Amino acid sequence: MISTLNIIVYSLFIISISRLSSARTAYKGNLLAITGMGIAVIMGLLCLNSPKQLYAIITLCIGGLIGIIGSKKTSMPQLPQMVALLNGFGGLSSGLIGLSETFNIPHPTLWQIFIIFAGCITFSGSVAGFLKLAGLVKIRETETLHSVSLILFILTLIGGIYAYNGETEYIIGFAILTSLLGFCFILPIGGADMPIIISSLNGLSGWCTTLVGLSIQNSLLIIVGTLIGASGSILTYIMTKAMNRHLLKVIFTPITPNKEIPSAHPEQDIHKGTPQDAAFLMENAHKVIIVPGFGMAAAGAQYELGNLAKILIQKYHVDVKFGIHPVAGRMPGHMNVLLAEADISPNLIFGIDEINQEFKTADVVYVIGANDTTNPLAKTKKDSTIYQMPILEVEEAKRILFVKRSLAPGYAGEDNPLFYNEKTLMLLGDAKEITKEIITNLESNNS
Amino acid sequence: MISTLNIIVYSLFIISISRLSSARTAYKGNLLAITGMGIAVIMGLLCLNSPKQLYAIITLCIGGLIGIIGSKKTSMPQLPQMVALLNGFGGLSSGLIGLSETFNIPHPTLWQIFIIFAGCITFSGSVAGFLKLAGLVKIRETETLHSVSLILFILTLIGGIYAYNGETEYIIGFAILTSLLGFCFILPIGGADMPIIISSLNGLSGWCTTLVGLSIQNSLLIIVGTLIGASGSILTYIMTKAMNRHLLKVIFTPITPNKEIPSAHPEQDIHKGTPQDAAFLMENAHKVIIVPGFGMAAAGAQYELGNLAKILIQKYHVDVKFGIHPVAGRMPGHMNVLLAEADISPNLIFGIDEINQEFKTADVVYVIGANDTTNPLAKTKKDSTIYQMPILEVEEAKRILFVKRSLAPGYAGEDNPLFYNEKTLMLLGDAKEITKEIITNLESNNS
Amino acid sequence: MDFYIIDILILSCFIGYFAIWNVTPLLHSPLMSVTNAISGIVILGALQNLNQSESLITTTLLLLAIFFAAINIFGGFHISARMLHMFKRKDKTND
Amino acid sequence: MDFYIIDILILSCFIGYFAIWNVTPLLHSPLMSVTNAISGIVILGALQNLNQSESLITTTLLLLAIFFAAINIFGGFHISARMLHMFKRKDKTND
Ligand SMILES: NC(=O)c1ccc[n+]([C@@H]2O[C@H](COP(=O)([O-])OP(=O)(O)OC[C@H]3O[C@@H](n4cnc5c(N)ncnc54)[C@H](OP(=O)(O)O)[C@@H]3O)[C@@H](O)[C@H]2O)c1
Ligand SMILES: NC(=O)c1ccc[n+]([C@@H]2O[C@H](COP(=O)([O-])OP(=O)(O)OC[C@H]3O[C@@H](n4cnc5c(N)ncnc54)[C@H](OP(=O)(O)O)[C@@H]3O)[C@@H](O)[C@H]2O)c1
Repeated sequence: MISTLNIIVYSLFIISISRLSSARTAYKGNLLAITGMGIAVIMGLLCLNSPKQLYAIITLCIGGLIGIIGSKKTSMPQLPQMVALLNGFGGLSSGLIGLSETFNIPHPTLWQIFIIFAGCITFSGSVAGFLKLAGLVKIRETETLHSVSLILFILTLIGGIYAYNGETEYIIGFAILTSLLGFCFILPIGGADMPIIISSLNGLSGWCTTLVGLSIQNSLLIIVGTLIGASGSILTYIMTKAMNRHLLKVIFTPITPNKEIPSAHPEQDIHKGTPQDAAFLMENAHKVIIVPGFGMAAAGAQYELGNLAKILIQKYHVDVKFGIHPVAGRMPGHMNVLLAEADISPNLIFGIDEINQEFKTADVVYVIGANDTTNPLAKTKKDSTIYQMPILEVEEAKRILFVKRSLAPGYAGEDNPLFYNEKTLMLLGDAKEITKEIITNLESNNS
Repeated sequence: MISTLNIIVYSLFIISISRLSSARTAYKGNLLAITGMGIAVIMGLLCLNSPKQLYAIITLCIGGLIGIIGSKKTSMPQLPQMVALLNGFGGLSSGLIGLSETFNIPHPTLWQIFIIFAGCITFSGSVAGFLKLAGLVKIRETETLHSVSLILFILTLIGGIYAYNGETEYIIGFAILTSLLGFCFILPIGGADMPIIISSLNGLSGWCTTLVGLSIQNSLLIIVGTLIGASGSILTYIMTKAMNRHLLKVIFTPITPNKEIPSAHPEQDIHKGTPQDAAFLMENAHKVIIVPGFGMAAAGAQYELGNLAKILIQKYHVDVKFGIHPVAGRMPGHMNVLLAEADISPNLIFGIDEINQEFKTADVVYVIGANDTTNPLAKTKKDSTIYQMPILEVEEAKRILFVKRSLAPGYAGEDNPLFYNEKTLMLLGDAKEITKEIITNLESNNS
Repeated sequence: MDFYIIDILILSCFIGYFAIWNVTPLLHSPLMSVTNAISGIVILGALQNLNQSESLITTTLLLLAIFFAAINIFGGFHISARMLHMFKRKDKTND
Repeated sequence: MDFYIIDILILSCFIGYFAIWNVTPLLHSPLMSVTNAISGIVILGALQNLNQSESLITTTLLLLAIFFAAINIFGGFHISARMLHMFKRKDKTND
């Protein structure tokens, strides 16, 4: 009976993930996964005996409520940190299970040590990721943190050996050490590398589940955990490919952002433009490509962008396309979610390979809050963290409109030569405001 | 050790199948599968003790030699029957294993009964498929065969119960009955439905392997068998979709070909053409779509077709495309293999959905040895076996050139109204000869 | 029996591999949050162990585990649903 | 243990499902002949049983099984290789 339910549950999960192959089927796919989880949780609760059942239900409800409230309060630009945090909770849960298991028996098994290790790393690593993504910490002393990580690593190893020998205190100490290690380990990693870290931690939380499954001999957990572990690992691979980074490089050569570089160029070197100029260029263009980046998300300008596209298409019959870099935004696929939020048709949205063939024929490129993903230094500057990352080749277009608040560099901390390009018009200001003004201009003109 | 090898073997198989996702990686994929099989067979041989090992190796070599010779002698148009036959041997092998197992023990297990059943059905069904595909039998008395099948089915059921009780004679009787059943069952099935039958039998041979695996508790066989079983079943589903047929309908309402129909139309009703006419139409066209069918394969005209395309493209700058129906030919994907044989670029080849949007703008359609896959009756004639099968809409083109030897119907035994269409020019004759003559005409003209 | 578990591990890896390559890059964010929510299935481990738990400390730890897993599950599915709802809507208006 | 086998069965079905939908329709013929050849893995069952076989009749039956499986394997892989070779060549001349 339980075995049949197990099969149903993991089948539902597998089907739900494969439903993500198209936007049309994805929503129902999520419902399938929820159904699966519902079956599993009810199954689990029914096997409990009376008082504990009640406790579990109450805990579950409180946790669930917090989860839902947290999710409701999350705006789409905040998505990445929310996903990181939730991921951390999943890891924490595994870690706690592993920890609790060691209390029942004189000697912990190797599985349990592994669970505690992986769970705590996932937890604290995700929390560190959360803090960085939410912009709550800025790290400058990466060197120091690196040394601390190294010391912690050695301590954790020793702690692990002691913990394996059984004393409860050592096990708790080991858990704490591991958590610190995960935290210090992830904290110095460059912000630009966060998509890679987040997807690895996503995978790791799956592997935690696998380990718990192995430890309690539950094939459902093994299957689902491995599935997620594998999927997270592959997503990591896709991301490292998209950014042309190696996972080991990401971890061991974190970036120290040089916020000073831009001062080398005085502001006079750039051509400043006004929303009027932008509106003029756009309405007379045949083809406009919009390149949104994280700044667009931060400004919450997606609705304005949708309106801009609509008015250009409907009033001025311009051919409008959106070019999305795989790592635009702060997590894989982030920009697509934001554009979906603003009801922008998926037919207008193109990935890097397709859109790079279109820039040549574009009259205007509207780069809004994007920076690293357009930075030509990725092709030339060998010591840059974005070196050899494929970029959106906006330089090929006739004119480039750059919307950002200052000449500050992007996430990767790299100056962008495009700012000083002949073709570029800088529209300094908030992405949302500027786009609004452009729309006002476009609306008032009678063409 | 053996367990690790098992994992390597099935992983290689899975990877090899996923390599079939593109023509570029497929050849190496096959090599991976061969490697996997090599490891498995050597592993199996090494576990044998001395004299038996020798017997096994000798048998293996003889069998292998026959297999390779058989494959070498098979021309590409004969592919379907060869695949059917090989498939049958796979089933026979499972059946023999099941049979041999029952000799060691007083009572056969249910698995063994199933293996014998599935193995024998696969074997004799595939042999029947082979005979039909090779054109070695023509069945008219489908009604009689149906009744025989029914009787055999009841006898097999009873035989199965007796066999389960253990007497060796009954088991052998059961095997023979099952084989007869499979044979009589598949034989009356309409030729046009063969792709569906062949892929189901392909799947069934996989399930046989699974059953053997279950019976001898070997997870490698279980995994590989299920993989093939599932893949064959899905391929069957794809085929039934492509022909708009239901599997049950295929099995229970076989077709009695009415070869008499065409006589209703006298030959005068058609417009006969010559290769000169065809060459003239083609060289003056902007766009020619070539629609090859089984007759092209039977005539071995693929090389001529390749030359035709080449001369039209290079000398006359015609836009040449090939339109391939999913069931064109005699097995799934058959026509693609034949075109590949003639070195025709995959960029020129289009599936049904794509090519159906092109016919409107085509000046000439060259239908060569295809018939059912172009038959508009599929849209209108409710009692036809091809009713609601998606067809290539050649009717939409400006002119249709039809190459076949007579006005006889195709595999499905259905008259084709296109023969009598105003736009159609019938080129009666062998596909290869006619194409050759067209080429001669095209070559001699100086444009 | 251990062999079978290894088989299950390997097969699950392949499924993860195939399933993920099938996912359109358009939906990589929802993918992460769905898999994230699904990994909350670890809650079953906590529930299973809770039954055998006898001391206060293990019960507390397991209830905490349930608590965090619940946040993960409900939060994860809710936020996925929010995202996918937008894609669904978007899809409707254009087809 | 039986439970694990059922899991393995189900997981293999999913893999079959994913793997096959990945295959381009262009290669459906090679797909059939490759899977056909792979199903010859059943030869392992014959080899495994051959070791325990004591009577002449079972040995003969098993050798026959090996014989037919061998035809299937060698024939199947050979003909697949022939087909795929053509596709490889075709691919080269055009890229
Ligand atoms: N996609 C992922 O998975 C992911 C995850 C984590 C990190 N990353 C990294 O993030 C970067 C993404 O590149 P990107 O091009 O999208 O972004 P980016 O390089 O971080 O640039 C964003 C730009 O937007 C501007 N900006 C910020 N707020 C703004 C506002 N309110 N109005 C107007 N402009 C604003 C900023 O310049 P000002 O300060 O001058 O305004 C900044 O230069 C890459 O380095 C990537 O590796 C990606
Ligand atoms: N693809 C598969 O998996 C598969 C497998 C089994 C069956 N089928 C069935 O086969 C049919 C395939 O349709 P199709 O349009 O490809 O073929 P078709 O309908 O069988 O028609 C082939 C035509 O080719 C002509 N022909 C035969 N030999 C010829 C030669 N040497 N020179 C010139 N013409 C010749 C025949 O007419 P004449 O006799 O007048 O020359 C015949 O009408 C469908 O009904 C399909 O369901 C398909």
